[in-house]
Amino acid sequence: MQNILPQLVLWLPLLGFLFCAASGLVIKDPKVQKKAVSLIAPGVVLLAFVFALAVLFQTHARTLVPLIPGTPLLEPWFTRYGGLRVDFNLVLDPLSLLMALIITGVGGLIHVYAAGYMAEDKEVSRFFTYFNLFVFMMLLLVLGDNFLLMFVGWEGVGTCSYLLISFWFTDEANAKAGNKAFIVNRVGDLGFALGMMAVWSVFGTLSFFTRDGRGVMDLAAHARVLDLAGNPVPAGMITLICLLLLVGALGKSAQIPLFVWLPDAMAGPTPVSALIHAATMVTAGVVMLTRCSWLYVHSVTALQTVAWVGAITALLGALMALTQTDIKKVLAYSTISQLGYMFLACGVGDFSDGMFHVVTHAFFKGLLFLGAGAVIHSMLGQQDMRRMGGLKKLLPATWGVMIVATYSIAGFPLLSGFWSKDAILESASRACFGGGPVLYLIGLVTAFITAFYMNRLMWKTFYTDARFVNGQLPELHHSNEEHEHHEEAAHGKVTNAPASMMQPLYILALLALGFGWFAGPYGPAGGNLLKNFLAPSVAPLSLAGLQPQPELFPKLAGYLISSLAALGGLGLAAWLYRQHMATGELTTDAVKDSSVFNRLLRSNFGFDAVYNMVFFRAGGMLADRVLWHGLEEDVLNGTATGAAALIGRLSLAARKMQTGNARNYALVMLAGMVTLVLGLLVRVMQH
Amino acid sequence: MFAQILFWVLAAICIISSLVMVGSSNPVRSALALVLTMLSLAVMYITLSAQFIAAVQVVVYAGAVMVLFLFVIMLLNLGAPALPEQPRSMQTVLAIALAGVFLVGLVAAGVFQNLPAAPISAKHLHGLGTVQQIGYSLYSPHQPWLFPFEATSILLLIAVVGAIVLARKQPAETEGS
Amino acid sequence: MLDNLTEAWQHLRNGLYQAFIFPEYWHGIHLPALVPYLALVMLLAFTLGTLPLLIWIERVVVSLMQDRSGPNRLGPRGLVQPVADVLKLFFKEDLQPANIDVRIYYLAPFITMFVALAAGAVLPLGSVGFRAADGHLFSVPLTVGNVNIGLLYMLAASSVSVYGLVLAGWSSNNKYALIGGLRASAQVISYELAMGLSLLCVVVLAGTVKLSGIVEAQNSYPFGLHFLPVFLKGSIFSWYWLQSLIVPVLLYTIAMIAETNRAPFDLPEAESELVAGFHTEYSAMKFAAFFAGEYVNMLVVCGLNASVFWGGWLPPFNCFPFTFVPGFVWYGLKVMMGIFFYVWLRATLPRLRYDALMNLGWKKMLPLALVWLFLLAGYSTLRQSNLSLLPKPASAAQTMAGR
Amino acid sequence: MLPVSYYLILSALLFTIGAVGVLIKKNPIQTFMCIELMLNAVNLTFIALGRYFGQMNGQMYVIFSLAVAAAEVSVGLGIIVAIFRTRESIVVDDANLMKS
Amino acid sequence: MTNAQSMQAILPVITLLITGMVVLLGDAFLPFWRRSGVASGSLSLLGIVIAAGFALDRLSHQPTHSLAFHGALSLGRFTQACTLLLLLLAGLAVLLAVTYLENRRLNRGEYYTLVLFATSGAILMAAANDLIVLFIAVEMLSVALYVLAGFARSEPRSEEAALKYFLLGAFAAGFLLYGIALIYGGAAISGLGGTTNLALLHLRQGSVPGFMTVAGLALVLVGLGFKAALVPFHMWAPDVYEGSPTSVTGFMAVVVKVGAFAALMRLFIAFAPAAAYWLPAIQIIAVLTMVTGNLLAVTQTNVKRMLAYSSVAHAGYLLIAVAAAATPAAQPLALQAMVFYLAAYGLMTLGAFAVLAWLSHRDADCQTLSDLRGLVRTDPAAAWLMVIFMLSLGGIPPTMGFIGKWYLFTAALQSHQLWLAITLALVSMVAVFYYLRVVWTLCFEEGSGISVSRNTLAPAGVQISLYVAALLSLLGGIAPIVWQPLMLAARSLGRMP
Repeated sequence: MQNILPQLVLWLPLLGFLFCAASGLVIKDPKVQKKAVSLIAPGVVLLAFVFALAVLFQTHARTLVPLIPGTPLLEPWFTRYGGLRVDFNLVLDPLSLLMALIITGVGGLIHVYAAGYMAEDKEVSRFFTYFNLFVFMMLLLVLGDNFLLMFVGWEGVGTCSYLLISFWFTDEANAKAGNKAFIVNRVGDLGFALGMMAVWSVFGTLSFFTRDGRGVMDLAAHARVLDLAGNPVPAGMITLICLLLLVGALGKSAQIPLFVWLPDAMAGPTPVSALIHAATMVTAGVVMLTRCSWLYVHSVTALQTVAWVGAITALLGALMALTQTDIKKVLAYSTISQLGYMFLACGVGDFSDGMFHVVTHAFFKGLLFLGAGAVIHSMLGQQDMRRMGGLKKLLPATWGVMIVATYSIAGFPLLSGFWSKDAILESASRACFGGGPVLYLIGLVTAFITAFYMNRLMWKTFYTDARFVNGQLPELHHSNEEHEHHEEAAHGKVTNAPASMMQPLYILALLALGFGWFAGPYGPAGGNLLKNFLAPSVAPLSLAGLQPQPELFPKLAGYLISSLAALGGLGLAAWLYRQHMATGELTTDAVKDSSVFNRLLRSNFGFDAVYNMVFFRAGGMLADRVLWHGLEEDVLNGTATGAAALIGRLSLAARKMQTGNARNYALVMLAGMVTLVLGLLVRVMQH
Repeated sequence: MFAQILFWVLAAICIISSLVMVGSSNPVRSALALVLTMLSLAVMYITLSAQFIAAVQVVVYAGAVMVLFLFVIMLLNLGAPALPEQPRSMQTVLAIALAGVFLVGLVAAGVFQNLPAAPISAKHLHGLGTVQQIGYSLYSPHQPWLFPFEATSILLLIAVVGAIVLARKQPAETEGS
Repeated sequence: MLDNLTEAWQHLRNGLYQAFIFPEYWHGIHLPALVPYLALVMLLAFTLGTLPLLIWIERVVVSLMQDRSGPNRLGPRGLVQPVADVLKLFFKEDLQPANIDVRIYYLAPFITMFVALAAGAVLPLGSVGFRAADGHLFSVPLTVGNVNIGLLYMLAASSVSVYGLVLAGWSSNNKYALIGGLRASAQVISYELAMGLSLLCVVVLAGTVKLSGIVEAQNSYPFGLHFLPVFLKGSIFSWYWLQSLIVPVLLYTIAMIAETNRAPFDLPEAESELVAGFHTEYSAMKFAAFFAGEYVNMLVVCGLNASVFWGGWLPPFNCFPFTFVPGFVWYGLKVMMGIFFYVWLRATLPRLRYDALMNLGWKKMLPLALVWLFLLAGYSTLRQSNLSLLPKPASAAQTMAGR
Repeated sequence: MLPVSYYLILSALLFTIGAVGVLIKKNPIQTFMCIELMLNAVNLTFIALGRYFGQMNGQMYVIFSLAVAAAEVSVGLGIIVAIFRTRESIVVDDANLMKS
Repeated sequence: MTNAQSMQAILPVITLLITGMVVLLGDAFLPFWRRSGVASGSLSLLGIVIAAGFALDRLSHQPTHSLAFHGALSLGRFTQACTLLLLLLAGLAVLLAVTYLENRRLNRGEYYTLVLFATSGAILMAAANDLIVLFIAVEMLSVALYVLAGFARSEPRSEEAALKYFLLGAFAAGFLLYGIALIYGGAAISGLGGTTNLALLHLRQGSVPGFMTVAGLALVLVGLGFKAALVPFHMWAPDVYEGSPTSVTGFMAVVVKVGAFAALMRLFIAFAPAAAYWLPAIQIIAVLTMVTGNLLAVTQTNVKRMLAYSSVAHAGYLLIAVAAAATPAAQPLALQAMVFYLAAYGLMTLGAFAVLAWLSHRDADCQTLSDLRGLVRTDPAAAWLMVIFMLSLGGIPPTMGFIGKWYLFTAALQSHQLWLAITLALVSMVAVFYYLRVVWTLCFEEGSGISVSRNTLAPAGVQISLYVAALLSLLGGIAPIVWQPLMLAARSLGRMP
């Protein structure tokens, strides 16, 4: 009986998927079909959420429970060769339950939103087919009790992501974006797969937990890691496994250097961006790290790598978000940056706070995307912030939820983001392997920049003077989200999103406001609710004998500093753009346009000069030239990224050997032969 | 004594004629030099109690293979040395250097000196290399050579079919399809 | 004494005919060791000495057959004519065409002649009887090299003989010569297969490739029928032309003519199209060498024919008076019969077309030879197996044990 | 019999000469002759070793090697004739339609 | 085994040979037969199926003693597994050839004869227990392939491919033979003299090999490495693959590889006691091969050439199995990994070439990337099949290539050859790029590729071949259990008689 509820959580979205996929066959009338799909698809996910809640209250989920033990659905896989047995087992522990709740909860809300958002698209059923499949795969990823099931989910969500990014595949940019995501993710997946193979060859099993304590994590949950046969596992092997798995996480969670796909993935419909590329799928890397925390704590090297990758990603992501003009791109880079925070948390061994940030991030980033979606929806597909502004009057409700989310992500005191981010910063400052202060500083700077660019987004979108005369768009820019039979399009009116789209936003806004407090250190029931809840599934650092460094400064001081950073960033942006607005320059950007800098210089604000020098000239240059154009476009962008370019050059050089002349080939053969024969002879002589 | 002199004479002929073969730019002269090498090798085989092989060497190599070579050279009228060799090209220098290293390496390592002791006696040498022995080895059900022998027949069949496929004028081609 | 006589008589009955029986040692000299030298002298004398005679025979016979007078100026019935021919060839001016490959040009005719002569080295010209110190009789084949790969040696030599023709044609820098040379080599290679296979038929029966062994193997009852009278043992009916059921000897004879490029297979020197073929550009001594090579070649292949199919030195019947004619005389007669056959063909048959020649070689003779080889192999196996009611032929084992 | 190593070194020398020839000859027919020389050198090794061991194996290998060489020759020369027909030149260095 | 039993055990080969001869005679004497390749093709296929039946029969009966013909061949379960694999691949190759030859107007019955003979050569390579038999088998395969490479006689490229392949192949054969000679000299067994019988050589456990043996082993490795296209003996591969007719390339790419690796495996397991000497060489060659093959594949724009380099790279992967087999503990896994990967490699490579063959028409081969542009719109079936094969070659789940890499990787780890495993992982990532570029070209590039004016005479052949290959390589990825009998059979090689 205990097993049925969680199973329902898993299988319901699959049912929804099957229904949506088959709806075209069953229901002939396209309108009825659309209506049915829009009802059923969110319905199953919300129902799943209800069941997940029920599981939460029923079991309190304090213990690790491998579900459905010994259902060898995949038994024929690999068994008999190498003695590996992979069961179709699920694991129900706080981690998976938490993730299930987020996936179904936030996912359900986004489904509801999407029903409104996609209402006018022709292929709603295809959309929801993918969407439901995604939810199922994501649940499989978090609920699976072995690497292989996780990998199936991992691949599944990747596929759905690919399908959804290029949902409007007739546009080549979308198709290319989908392909890019696919290719970059394959690199990561290969790392994951290799890590999985390494796990198999080292431990002889792929299960995380088993009832008899013979899963990988069970085995790793000791001061010394033993394999199934009882032999100690060398530390190097654990590091290798962790690093290979990390490659997978880097790809999925868009960390440096595999982050390039995520900004392009924004080509998909906005609900997709909200659900997949903000709230759930991209956090799969963090979930996996947390799931494997038992292994990671045994390898300081791996932890260190994670932490530094996370910190650098956070900073670079934030810097790159500074200069974006596409509203969704800003959010995309912001997501990369926030994921960096989560990695940072995991890297310093504070996995539960990483998960805390996953949760709060799901709320506020989902909200931001949905709000942005509402804006875009209202602007008839316009995504360029330079063409927005003054929307506050026209879209007050949207503005309201967006401001909550912005302040939350910026770390405005007492909002959700504040609590989770602060917890991460504190842990970072106490990193067990040293370097804590630097990590902390990077985190703090990032927080400041985050606050700045988020408020920049708000200002450019909502505050600066209306570019709309009487609600008319001066020019209508067609983009890929244009809905062909949109009646109002002809009039170019900015319209409010329908209520069904706004409802979910309010709920998310509520969570973005209060969840941090609820789960944070000063929450009800003695505080640290989430941390305590997660404790059984997260490895403590002390397992491997690691101890965090002493605190840099008292807790309250920490709160103060990070509050100041957030407020500073917010304030600076507000101040700057208020100036900006006063000048009447509508289409310029303080960050991008240097004429503004000159103007500011001429206005003789001493602070401006410093600010300009320090921040805009240097930071802007760094952000714009080096990071955006240099790093991303030239080096990392496209399939010929970094190493690929190098490989290409090497390849061209090596091709010169292939002259087409058989005599040269024979010469190479002879050279190889002589080397081989003499080399072997020398080797024999040595013995 | 006689055997020694014979060996050195034959070895000298072999080496010189093979060098002529490699050095000559005239294919016909190369071919003749190779025939000479093969014939002197055949004589050497007789001294190594391999009379049958010696005869076969002459029949197959000198009599068939090399004649075929000459035949093709003449058929394609390649006799004239139209191809100036570049004696000092990188390819040549490297080739000779590598081959020299190989040979010196093999000899210096003592590859040819440290042989396992051989169970040699008059009993072993009796009838070695006669036609009867060859026949016995090839066809005896107690020797492993029956199968390779049959396999060579297939190999030769492949070669015959292949040569015909490659060299025969195709009716389809002449039709100009 | 009586024993010796009896033994000698038995020896005769066993078919090893000896006109003279020598002691094994004569003043300390091991006489059998001298036999090869004797053979060498005889061979050279016979081949080189009869060359002018052969030329004369050819002319006379052809003229007789064609009902014309033939040579009749020098000597009685033109008998001195060959001498004059030879003198002419010796003293003629040695012309050297332009743009030839000089070394190869000069080498080619001598390759032909040398190889042809060398091939004769393994032919058993006869058999010499010796009495050992302990009184038992044994015979030594009269051959330069009584090697145990005799037949293979012949094949090897004949395959090498192609070089003379090919190189002559190529080095002359003349397209007629080149085509003649190529034709010659193609022809020789093609017919070598049928020739080899027909010889293998005999090897299957004799169980040895040693030429003297093959001759000795023919000294048995026809088809192993032991009940036949003794005079038939080793007689004309037990020779392999009949025992191999006639076909191989026909094949061999045709192939041998083609191998030596004689009419009607003298395509390489077809005057109407190729002037004189590969030796178009040759004159004087070098031409003489070709000429001599051709005749020596004919002698050698006829010698092989006689040894393998016609009983070698064996008399046609194992009885008086045949047995009292020395073996090498019989052998010489058989060879001369072959030469006569050559001339006969030349006088009567027209030249084949080239494709007909190739057709004959590849599509008719080769398959027939193969089939016959299989047939004889089966027949031989049948006779050796215990299931057979037929008497056993001389198998390899018996031959070896007998020696 | 002389020491077997004499024969082995002689054959190694011939093999090497053949290998060098393969690398430096431009005419594929000559290249091919060099390959034949290599095979002949190996045959000498086989026979010398077989004689040294006093067993037939060495000679059996040579028989097979001969058959293989004959097969290779017929096909190889067929290829050379065919390529001559299509392009009227057989220089190895000219055969480089396909590269890098 | 007595000779009679031995004959029974090689019935698959005998069947192939007889079929080949029948096809040859039919083509020569029956005019109706000559008109299309269907008769020859289907007869060849029939022969292959019968041969496979015999092989299956052998596989299901555990033979007590596997040495046949007094040690000339080893016909154990490993051999039968390789035989079955080769027959499967040859069958697919025959199927695709029927269509391709028809399209290209190359139809001649000798093609099938040569394919059948070459296949039997490859089978004998896998079966050879005596090095001289191995040599003959290699030559049976090679000589047939030289001819097949030049089968399109009117095309200079085809002829050039044949010439290059032939000259270099004969050169390599010289090394192989010399190596055999040296092994023969170095391996004197007391009372017997020299031998090249692997089973006899295997008995000499623990003894230090002499210089001569080691030099011979190196030379044999050169000879076989040429066939398997290992670096630096790989340089013929791209040119020959590009120039040969596509159906030949497909056949050559897979069948030679199977034969060569089976032989390499058998050879080095026989010499496993001396692994200390040769293992580093194998490791270095493996790394070189993996790196070079992948590196050079990256910038190719000709798909056939790219696949040639890819096959070089895969040879490097497969060499990992040979290296792993040196460790006794990892030997069964290595053997199983090799056979499985060979199957995976064979199916996907043959499939990729089959797609190219399918798209080739009378005047031109389909071979450059631009020929494939936007194929997903003009010919979705071919495009999607190509996608499957590319993904499989890239080792992306859920395909057979992924599972195969899995096995190789774990084999390398089990034999504690971490560097090989890491190299495998790294180069696999590089490989993904160029395979996916093909996918990209197929699906996303604008413009029209090769004009598919398909001759509809015999498209069924290549289609069956393609679908079978795709199905099997997907099935192998989802449920590797279907290959279990083969893998279990392969594991038996370690237990030499």
